[in-house]
Amino acid sequence: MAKILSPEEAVKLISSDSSIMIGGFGNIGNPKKMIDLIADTELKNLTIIANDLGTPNVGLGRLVRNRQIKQAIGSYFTYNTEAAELYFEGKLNLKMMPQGTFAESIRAGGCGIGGFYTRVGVGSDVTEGAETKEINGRKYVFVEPLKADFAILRARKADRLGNLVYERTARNFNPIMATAAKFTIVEVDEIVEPGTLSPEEIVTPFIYVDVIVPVGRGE
Amino acid sequence: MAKILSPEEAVKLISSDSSIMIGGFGNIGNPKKMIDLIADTELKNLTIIANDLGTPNVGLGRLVRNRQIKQAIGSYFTYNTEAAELYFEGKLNLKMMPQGTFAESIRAGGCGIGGFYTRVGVGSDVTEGAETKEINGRKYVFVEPLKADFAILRARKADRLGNLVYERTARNFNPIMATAAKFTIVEVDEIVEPGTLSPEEIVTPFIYVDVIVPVGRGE
Amino acid sequence: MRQLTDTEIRTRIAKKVAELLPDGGFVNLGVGIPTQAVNYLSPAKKLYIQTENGMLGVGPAPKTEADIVPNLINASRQPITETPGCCYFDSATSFAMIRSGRMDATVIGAIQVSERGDLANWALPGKGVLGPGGAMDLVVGVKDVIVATQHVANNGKHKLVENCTVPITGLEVVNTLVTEFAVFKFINKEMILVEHSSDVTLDDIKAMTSAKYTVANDVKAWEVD
Amino acid sequence: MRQLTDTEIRTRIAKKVAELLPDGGFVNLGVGIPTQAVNYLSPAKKLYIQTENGMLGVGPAPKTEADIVPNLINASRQPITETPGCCYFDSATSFAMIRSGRMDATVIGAIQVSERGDLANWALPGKGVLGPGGAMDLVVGVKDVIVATQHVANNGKHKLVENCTVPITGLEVVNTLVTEFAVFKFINKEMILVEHSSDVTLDDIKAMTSAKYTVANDVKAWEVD
Repeated sequence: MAKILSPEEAVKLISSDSSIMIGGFGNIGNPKKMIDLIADTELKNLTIIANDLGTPNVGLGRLVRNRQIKQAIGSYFTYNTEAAELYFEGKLNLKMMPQGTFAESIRAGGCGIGGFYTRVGVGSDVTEGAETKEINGRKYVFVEPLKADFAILRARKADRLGNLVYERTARNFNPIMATAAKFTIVEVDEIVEPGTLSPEEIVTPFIYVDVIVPVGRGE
Repeated sequence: MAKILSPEEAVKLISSDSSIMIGGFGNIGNPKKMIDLIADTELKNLTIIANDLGTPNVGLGRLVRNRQIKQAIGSYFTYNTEAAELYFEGKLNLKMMPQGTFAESIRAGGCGIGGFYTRVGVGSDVTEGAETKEINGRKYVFVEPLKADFAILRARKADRLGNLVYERTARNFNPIMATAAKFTIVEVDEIVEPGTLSPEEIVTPFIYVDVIVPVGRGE
Repeated sequence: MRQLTDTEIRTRIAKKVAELLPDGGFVNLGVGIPTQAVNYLSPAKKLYIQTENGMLGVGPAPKTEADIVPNLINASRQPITETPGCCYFDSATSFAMIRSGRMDATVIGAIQVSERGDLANWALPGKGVLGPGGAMDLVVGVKDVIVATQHVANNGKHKLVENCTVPITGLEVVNTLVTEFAVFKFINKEMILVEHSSDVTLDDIKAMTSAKYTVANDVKAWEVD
Repeated sequence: MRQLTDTEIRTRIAKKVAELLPDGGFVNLGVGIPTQAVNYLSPAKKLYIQTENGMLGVGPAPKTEADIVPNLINASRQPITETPGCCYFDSATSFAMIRSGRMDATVIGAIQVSERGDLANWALPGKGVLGPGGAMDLVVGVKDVIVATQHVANNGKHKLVENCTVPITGLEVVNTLVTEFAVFKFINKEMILVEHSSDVTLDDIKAMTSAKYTVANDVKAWEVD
């Protein structure tokens, strides 16, 4: 059963030098409040696992500006031009993955799979150095599972147990990241009673959720 | 967009010597009507990919009795004592997999993954001969993706496009099998208009569904 | 040490398992004794039960015909009910959960357990058990693999052995082993006796156990009738 | 062969792409010309549009501020709308769909295309493009990879080349290549000219294409203004 904490209480659980998965795609489905609170702390040396890094000084862009990030692993950082500058100056370590491979490796990390083979990215820079295997006459690359110390996510509603539902394309990376971290913190619009959400529509079962942080719709 | 056919029309699409995934777990979530119709045909040499083989002469047990099955791939055939007898007499080829590995290999087959590594079954008879790999000091076995010519499934409702929702534990293997076959036929209780099912609760998007077969609730 | 009836054995094991299951834990229960354990839970203890055919939040068996819920069974093919906050998922997602490391305990039976914690529970050669079902997945994925088994087989053969001689379910996977007479823990590949029932001596246990084990310094005796 | 404006080039390509997209097809559209193609679809043609951030059944952009739907964008971060029968899924499920082999077409841009169908479209060295997004997944998973690109770069450099010299998105992945002057198909690693616009000759195309290709026996000319 999940604990219900305020954003201020929840941010105290995070420590420097940890790896953190952050849900969201293009500022939709991001845990905005928690990201802002992390930006207000002295937390540093973070490994951020997220599809993108927001835009300059917005969302995860604040953590870029503050130089709180040791490495970012994701699929498309282009919208953050500040991250690009730091990267080309050798001041920010970025690992870029094909988006589907990134998603699948998070899923693998969350479900005890030791790694998988994909044809995506074969022959490209982003799979350089990866182990390869020929399967049915075609070349595949090996991808390792991705895991993290924390997942910080955003959902539409949680019930008091911690079951989650999302809204439209704000679902994106949140459900898979919930499974792949040692400790999962979820910002939600609203908390409801168990039994209120239909058992058929719950997307993230509460076994994956450690802390719920109510922040209000749109915040 | 899926075609709507009667069970009798749908069964004519199946051919001998083909591989068929069949949804269901312990006679819940099985396409009962379609299985019975296949049992009434001369179809033979079938590779059946299903969690279990029903019970003697019931469900997939009818295909066992009729000797229509060349090989069955699944996880737990014990409830069909006839299948056991044929197996021990060398008259039925059974491939037994750990249930989670079976499910994951079907998912892999449906999502273009070339195979994956799991620790499940290491050292046991069911992974004998499998390629192994040491990952972080632990032994894993390689599992190939599973695909099929046909998937024959059962769902609670379809909309006219072919989007599917399931009911309770009748969901089981149906959604993953829908993705892993070249041609997917789904028996449903009911067909509704597109837009009737909530976009958040659709479990199988209609891209995976070729034919819907309305058979009525409980049939 | 008097002869126990089959019911006494099962009840004793079920009670001890109930005691070991963690409050608020996510557990998966195999057929037989494991399911029975739920009947002996202290009222203060809440479990969240997963069934591998695709549900978290399993409720008790329906009390009457009228309480039967359509399309709702557990992995033992028995009708079950819902609890508030339960949810459904497909089989790949269910085993993703089982292998996730988030499940606290699974309780399963055994044909043999070796002194390194190897488990054999799915097939007796020639006995018609065709397929492991979810057992191999559960013993690899779940934090506390609790084996619940009679100490010695009805034919007198030892079940707690040096090496398993029947097909293996998993190697070095057992964390806790509960019999009608003893509780063992497996820590760093070592088998350790941590509890025994008050009606047997340490020598009695030694006599019915072929597996090599050590006795914990603080080994406890639990009172039985 | 007169000089075309940027708008004329884009419109011509978008119209040709619209013509090539299959009726009833499941398609994923990249930023720019691909999205524009939808505006030129014949009214009889129905497409089901997938966006890799987790939706099948994408509707048109909202017409007014009031039509904006909360938490609903496409992969280009533009607001979109719902269609009846649309549905949502997470990113792993979305790319599972993309790699499933069930998607009929994806339309994407190119920096370079090689004569074997290699595509380079994600990074120009030093240009600040940080990450491939979903492009590498789309070109591997989808049945018909339609590249929509200007035939020659604005600086006069050829884009249809023998070998790509900028970072690769995928090797031997392009199925169809549409420019303002030509349509090529890649079949068995061979690049074949199947159509050209009526305002250019075969020699004109040869002059602006470094890639080696063959001309289909039934090569067609399409009427342009």
